[in-house]
Amino acid sequence: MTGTVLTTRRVDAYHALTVVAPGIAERFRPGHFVSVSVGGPGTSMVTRRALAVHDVKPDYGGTVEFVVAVRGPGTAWLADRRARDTLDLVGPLGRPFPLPRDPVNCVLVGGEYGSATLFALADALQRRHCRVDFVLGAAAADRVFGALRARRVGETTTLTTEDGSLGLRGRVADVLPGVVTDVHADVIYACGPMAMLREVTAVGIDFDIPVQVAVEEAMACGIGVCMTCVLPVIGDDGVTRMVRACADGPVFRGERVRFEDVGTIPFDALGAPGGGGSARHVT
Amino acid sequence: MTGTVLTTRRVDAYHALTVVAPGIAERFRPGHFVSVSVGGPGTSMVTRRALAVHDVKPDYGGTVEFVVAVRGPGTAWLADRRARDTLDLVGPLGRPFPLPRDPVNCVLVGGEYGSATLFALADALQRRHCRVDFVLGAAAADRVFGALRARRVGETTTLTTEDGSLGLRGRVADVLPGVVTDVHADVIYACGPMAMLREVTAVGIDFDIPVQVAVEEAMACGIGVCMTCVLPVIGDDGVTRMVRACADGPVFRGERVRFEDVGTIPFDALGAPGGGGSARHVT
Amino acid sequence: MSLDVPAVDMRTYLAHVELANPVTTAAGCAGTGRELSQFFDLGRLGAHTTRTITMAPRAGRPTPRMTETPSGLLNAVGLQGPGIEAFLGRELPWLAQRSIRTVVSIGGGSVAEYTALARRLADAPGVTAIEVNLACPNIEDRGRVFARDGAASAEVVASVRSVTRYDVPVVAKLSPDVTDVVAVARACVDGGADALSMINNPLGVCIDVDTLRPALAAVSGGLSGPAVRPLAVRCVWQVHAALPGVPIVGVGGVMTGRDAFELILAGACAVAVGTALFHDPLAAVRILKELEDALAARGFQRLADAVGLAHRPPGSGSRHLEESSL
Amino acid sequence: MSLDVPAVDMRTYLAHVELANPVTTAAGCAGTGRELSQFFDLGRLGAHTTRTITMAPRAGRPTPRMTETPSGLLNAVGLQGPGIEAFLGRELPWLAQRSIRTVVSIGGGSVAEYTALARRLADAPGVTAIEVNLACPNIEDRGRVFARDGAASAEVVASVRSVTRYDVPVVAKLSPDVTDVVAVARACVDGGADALSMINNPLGVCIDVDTLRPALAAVSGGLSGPAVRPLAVRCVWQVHAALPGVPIVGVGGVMTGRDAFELILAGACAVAVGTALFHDPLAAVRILKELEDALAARGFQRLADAVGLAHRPPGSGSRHLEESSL
Ligand SMILES: Cc1cc2nc3c(=O)[nH]c(=O)nc-3n(C[C@H](O)[C@H](O)[C@H](O)COP(=O)(O)OP(=O)(O)OC[C@H]3O[C@@H](n4cnc5c(N)ncnc54)[C@H](O)[C@@H]3O)c2cc1C
Ligand SMILES: Cc1cc2nc3c(=O)[nH]c(=O)nc-3n(C[C@H](O)[C@H](O)[C@H](O)COP(=O)(O)OP(=O)(O)OC[C@H]3O[C@@H](n4cnc5c(N)ncnc54)[C@H](O)[C@@H]3O)c2cc1C
Ligand SMILES: Cc1cc2nc3c(=O)[nH]c(=O)nc-3n(C[C@H](O)[C@H](O)[C@H](O)COP(=O)(O)O)c2cc1C
Ligand SMILES: Cc1cc2nc3c(=O)[nH]c(=O)nc-3n(C[C@H](O)[C@H](O)[C@H](O)COP(=O)(O)O)c2cc1C
Ligand code: FES
Ligand code: FES
Repeated sequence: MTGTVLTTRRVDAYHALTVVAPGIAERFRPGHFVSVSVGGPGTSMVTRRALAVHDVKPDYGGTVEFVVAVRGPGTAWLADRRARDTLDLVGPLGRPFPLPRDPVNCVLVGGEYGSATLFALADALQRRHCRVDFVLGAAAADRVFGALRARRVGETTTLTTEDGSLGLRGRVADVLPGVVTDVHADVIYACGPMAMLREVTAVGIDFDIPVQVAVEEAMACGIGVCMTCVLPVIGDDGVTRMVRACADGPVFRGERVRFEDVGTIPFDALGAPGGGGSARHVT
Repeated sequence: MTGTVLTTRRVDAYHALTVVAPGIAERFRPGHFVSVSVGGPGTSMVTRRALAVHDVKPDYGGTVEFVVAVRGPGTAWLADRRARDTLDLVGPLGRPFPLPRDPVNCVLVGGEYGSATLFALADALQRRHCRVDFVLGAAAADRVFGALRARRVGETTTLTTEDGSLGLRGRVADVLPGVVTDVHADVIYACGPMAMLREVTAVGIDFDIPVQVAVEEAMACGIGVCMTCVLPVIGDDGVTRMVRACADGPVFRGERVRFEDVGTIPFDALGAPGGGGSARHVT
Repeated sequence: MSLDVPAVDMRTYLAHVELANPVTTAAGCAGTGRELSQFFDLGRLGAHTTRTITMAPRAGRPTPRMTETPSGLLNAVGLQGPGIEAFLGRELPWLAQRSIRTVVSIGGGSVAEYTALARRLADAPGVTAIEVNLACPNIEDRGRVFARDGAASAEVVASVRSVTRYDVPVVAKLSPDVTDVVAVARACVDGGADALSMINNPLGVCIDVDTLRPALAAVSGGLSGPAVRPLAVRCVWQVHAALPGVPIVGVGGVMTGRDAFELILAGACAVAVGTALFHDPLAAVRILKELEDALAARGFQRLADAVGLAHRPPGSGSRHLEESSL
Repeated sequence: MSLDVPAVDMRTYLAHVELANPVTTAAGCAGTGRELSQFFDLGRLGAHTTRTITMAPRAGRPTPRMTETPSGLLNAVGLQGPGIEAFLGRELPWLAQRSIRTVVSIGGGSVAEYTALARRLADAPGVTAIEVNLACPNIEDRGRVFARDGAASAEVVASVRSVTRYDVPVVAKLSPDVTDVVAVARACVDGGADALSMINNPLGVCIDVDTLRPALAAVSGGLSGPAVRPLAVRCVWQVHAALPGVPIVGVGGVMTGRDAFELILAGACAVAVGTALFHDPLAAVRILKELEDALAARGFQRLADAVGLAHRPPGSGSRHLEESSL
């Protein structure tokens, strides 16, 4: 699907792109992502880049907004886009955040550009009369995304930076227990770097409340066919499987994700080398 | 060397780009070419594209103008450039046209965008008080480049198109004998497709006047190191060698180029397989 | 309906099996089929090739499993898959119900394992062909990859052939990382291969210059995408020249109809699309359309007339490929 | 002058020969040296490698000799060159006069021809090393390329070594188009190679879908450029793992200092730049600078400390490369 860039702007360390893409805007649910072709005609980059959808608006039949952090050549190319350029998009992709049926208290935790995905979620939760509180963190002030909007939208917003340049010095997981206690949180939603998701999940486990995490794994296809984006996740049957972040995620129950084992094949995973572990569970 | 695009415009079937490139403008002599990097950052195109220099002007410290015919992905990319874009240029390259010492009568023959290279030459010849007449041809009217300017600059200008849409129906070599006779030509300069150069050279041989041709061969480096752009040319010693169009040319004496054998290794070329021929001439 | 009548007769044959058109998915690049079927009807392709199915479930390699390379992708997935029983229980029936022509790719660590897999497939409905992925380490030969050794490849092929129904072609999938791909191809054909598929990924390594470590957890991986296309076209060219009667599935870096056409002109009668699917979920149908248009634009009425055509310049005999470019 | 003192000690050794830095030109990609010297002082490089010199003058292959491929170049130049006498008469003295470290690449159709070439070079001043281009067809073995056969390669190397001065290293240049590059490397080292250079171009074919003919007159050609870098890094990795003491010149797709760094981390102690020179006449000096900066930025004081570093992750043993990515 081709989308036309409507506007671009710098937001602190990030580049925000608003793209006219009615087909995506229409089917979007919070937590979905989109994959974007990068490099233009004749490029040497053969894989798409995954981007969370930050915002969806009804203008021009439907626009989506992305927030891009420049990491390598693909994101650098995206950051160079200008109004009227076209983008080749596939999406919405992945499984969105599950929403609670009842009006519960939700803490939304975002790290770096991971916060971007939380605002559409906050809207959806508030439409269900959930209470929404934010905890946003990053390495430094210019990398905390969405602080103003969080302040506008959430009941409370707690900010952390590792260098102390904004909010409290430290990491989101340092302040999260206090917030969870204060707001009587029933559920945590989190998006950000894997290390942060691990720590946030640990907090949820401590408080015995569910954590929904949107993970980030290097992806080649985004549609579930290449099997490069896998991580070890424990299934309903107690068996660990290497599941696809793109098609089975990116949202998982935090306590099901074996964060310490990401980047490995746990010995007890289904089909792990040696044929040990849960491989026996299978007929 | 980086040059900034000053202006771009369509000229019939071609795209003209004026680029600020003082370093090239300064050293340019008629017949020189330039090689341009195409595709931009992250491109999959690893070789440069060779372009003749059409015009050189003193503005902004020195500009060069190129005339581009879209053929494949590299020239398509060039045609998409806009003012303020930058181009990565190497040049001037190649050996320029030799200029006569005396004020002689010169017929300048151009095919397709090959005409582009002739106008700077015409200026140089006229500065030496040579008479300049043009014969320009192409497949169709919109592919004849520079007809107006030729009319302004040359004593006479004869145009040919294969479909008869402009000037005389036919090829430049059809009308060239008449022009040579009429203007009492002493020398022919030609630039255009190989088939045209072959025919023009034949006319020169018929009239026993020298022909200087600027050839076009597929080039990977343009600076004489890759050996991909070779064609069989007879040397002063009578030996045929596979010489580089880029570094030994692009300008050659027409009668020295073995046009019928382009795309082959003539059996009597130096070092031809079988070790026959002129290989023996070498000690 | 008449708009659907193709201008060009795109039918092709994998040995005696007719395919409606030459475009298939490449093994391991199209998931279970379900994923792509959200984007288009898989039945429109000549065939769908499964990921390589192994006896036991496999968790594959640790991540990172992929890194981008210039015009390519380096991957080390490690044949992650559910194993043959789950495949027969859940994946093949889904394809069979939809009448999707299915080439089942199989991989094992020994001749016996390949043979056992082929036996399990013998009674399964919906198997159009069996593709023997020879790029698996032979546990009985210190992990040497079967595809690197003509004799070992031939042994696998012969054994698979012997337990497979006569009307199901056995396709041997070859690797380019060999000294003489024609010798391996010939050994496979002599061993009973009805067709050949090439190329599987050449082995590559990338180092991350920031971590100072290999970019992939598995260190080495398979290179795919446009970067390898000239190698694929070369292998197809060489094997078609040596074994002109053997059907070849061309694979490697096909992103457009022109790329598919290149492999066909070199001698492939079918073309598999892999990495392109990662970039464009609709790649296979797009490529089919582009190929048909390219053939029509050049006046071809039948795909079959283009197969291997680049070997026969008008008015001259077929040209031989020299081993060295120098 | 003090600005010229490099932050990083870039010296490297090709066997016992010290080079001021690890960046060289690749054989056949830098002409006679004169062409590039219009753009920069060739003496700034670790060494200049000549095109492959043959006994007799060679006119090379017919045109078209090249075509662009995705992130690559396919070429069939066919060792066009003036022959050894003209090389000794006109090209080598020019380089020697300028004290440009010169690696002379040689190629022949038989062991005897390689040996004769090495003999002619034995008394010539200005030969820093001899690189044996093994990607030449062996006329005594039906045109089979030496590099495809460990024994044939070893024979050439041994014979060249035996007629070459003890202080001139013999470098064997290997092709990736083999089943087991380590076996060929080991044979060459056993035959007396002081160092190895890899990779020469893998063989590829492109078809022009408009003319319906191969894009190159020679049909097949050598693939170079970034597309092949993962193959080059893989070969260097494998051979360095197996023969850690053998100096390796890494070649293949080096366009930037990061690319050179990749080969060095994989085990190369020098890096040759080929196709990049076609795109950027200053590529070799630029890459040298970028490499030095990359090393400095990561706290390296000596290039030598980075050679092969990716094999040794902190706190663990060296990792083995498995033959298959699957
Ligand atoms: C579900 C999801 C949502 C994301 N949302 C955002 C977002 O909103 N904003 C944003 O800036 N970034 C986001 N990312 C990360 C973004 O996809 C990567 O930063 C980007 O792909 C890196 O591309 P590159 O060319 O800059 O880097 P390179 O390192 O050159 O990328 C090379 C290859 O690796 C893949 N890759 C590398 N790192 C990642 C990664 N972290 N995640 C996925 N693929 C990776 C790329 O797709 C590409 O194929 C998201 C990732 C995922 C998985
Ligand atoms: C001395 C010289 C002067 C030229 N001047 C002009 C000019 O003023 N205007 C213009 O439009 N064109 C000119 N050309 C031709 C132009 O260089 C080619 O059309 C262009 O390189 C094709 O690139 P592409 O990407 O469009 O095509 P592709 O076919 O994709 O090119 C692929 C590769 O082949 C090479 N190649 C293919 N055809 C040619 C060719 N005819 N000449 C050189 N290299 C080729 C390219 O450099 C590239 O490496 C000139 C060529 C030469 C040799
Ligand atoms: C991620 C990935 C997984 C693959 N898995 C398999 C596999 O399971 N079996 C197999 O025979 N080939 C496998 N291949 C190889 C492809 O089928 C194909 O031969 C190769 O990638 C070249 O084609 P391409 O360039 O179109 O991808 C895989 C390739 C990729 C990129
Ligand atoms: C046009 C061209 C000519 C080459 N000629 C030779 C040669 O004469 N001898 C040789 O050993 N290698 C030759 N090579 C191979 C290169 O030296 C090098 O090994 C290969 O191209 C990979 O490096 P690159 O990707 O940096 O070009 C040539 C390569 C190219 C592109
Ligand atoms: S990115 Fe391909 S399966 Fe997830
Ligand atoms: S283009 Fe490279 S030598 Fe002429």
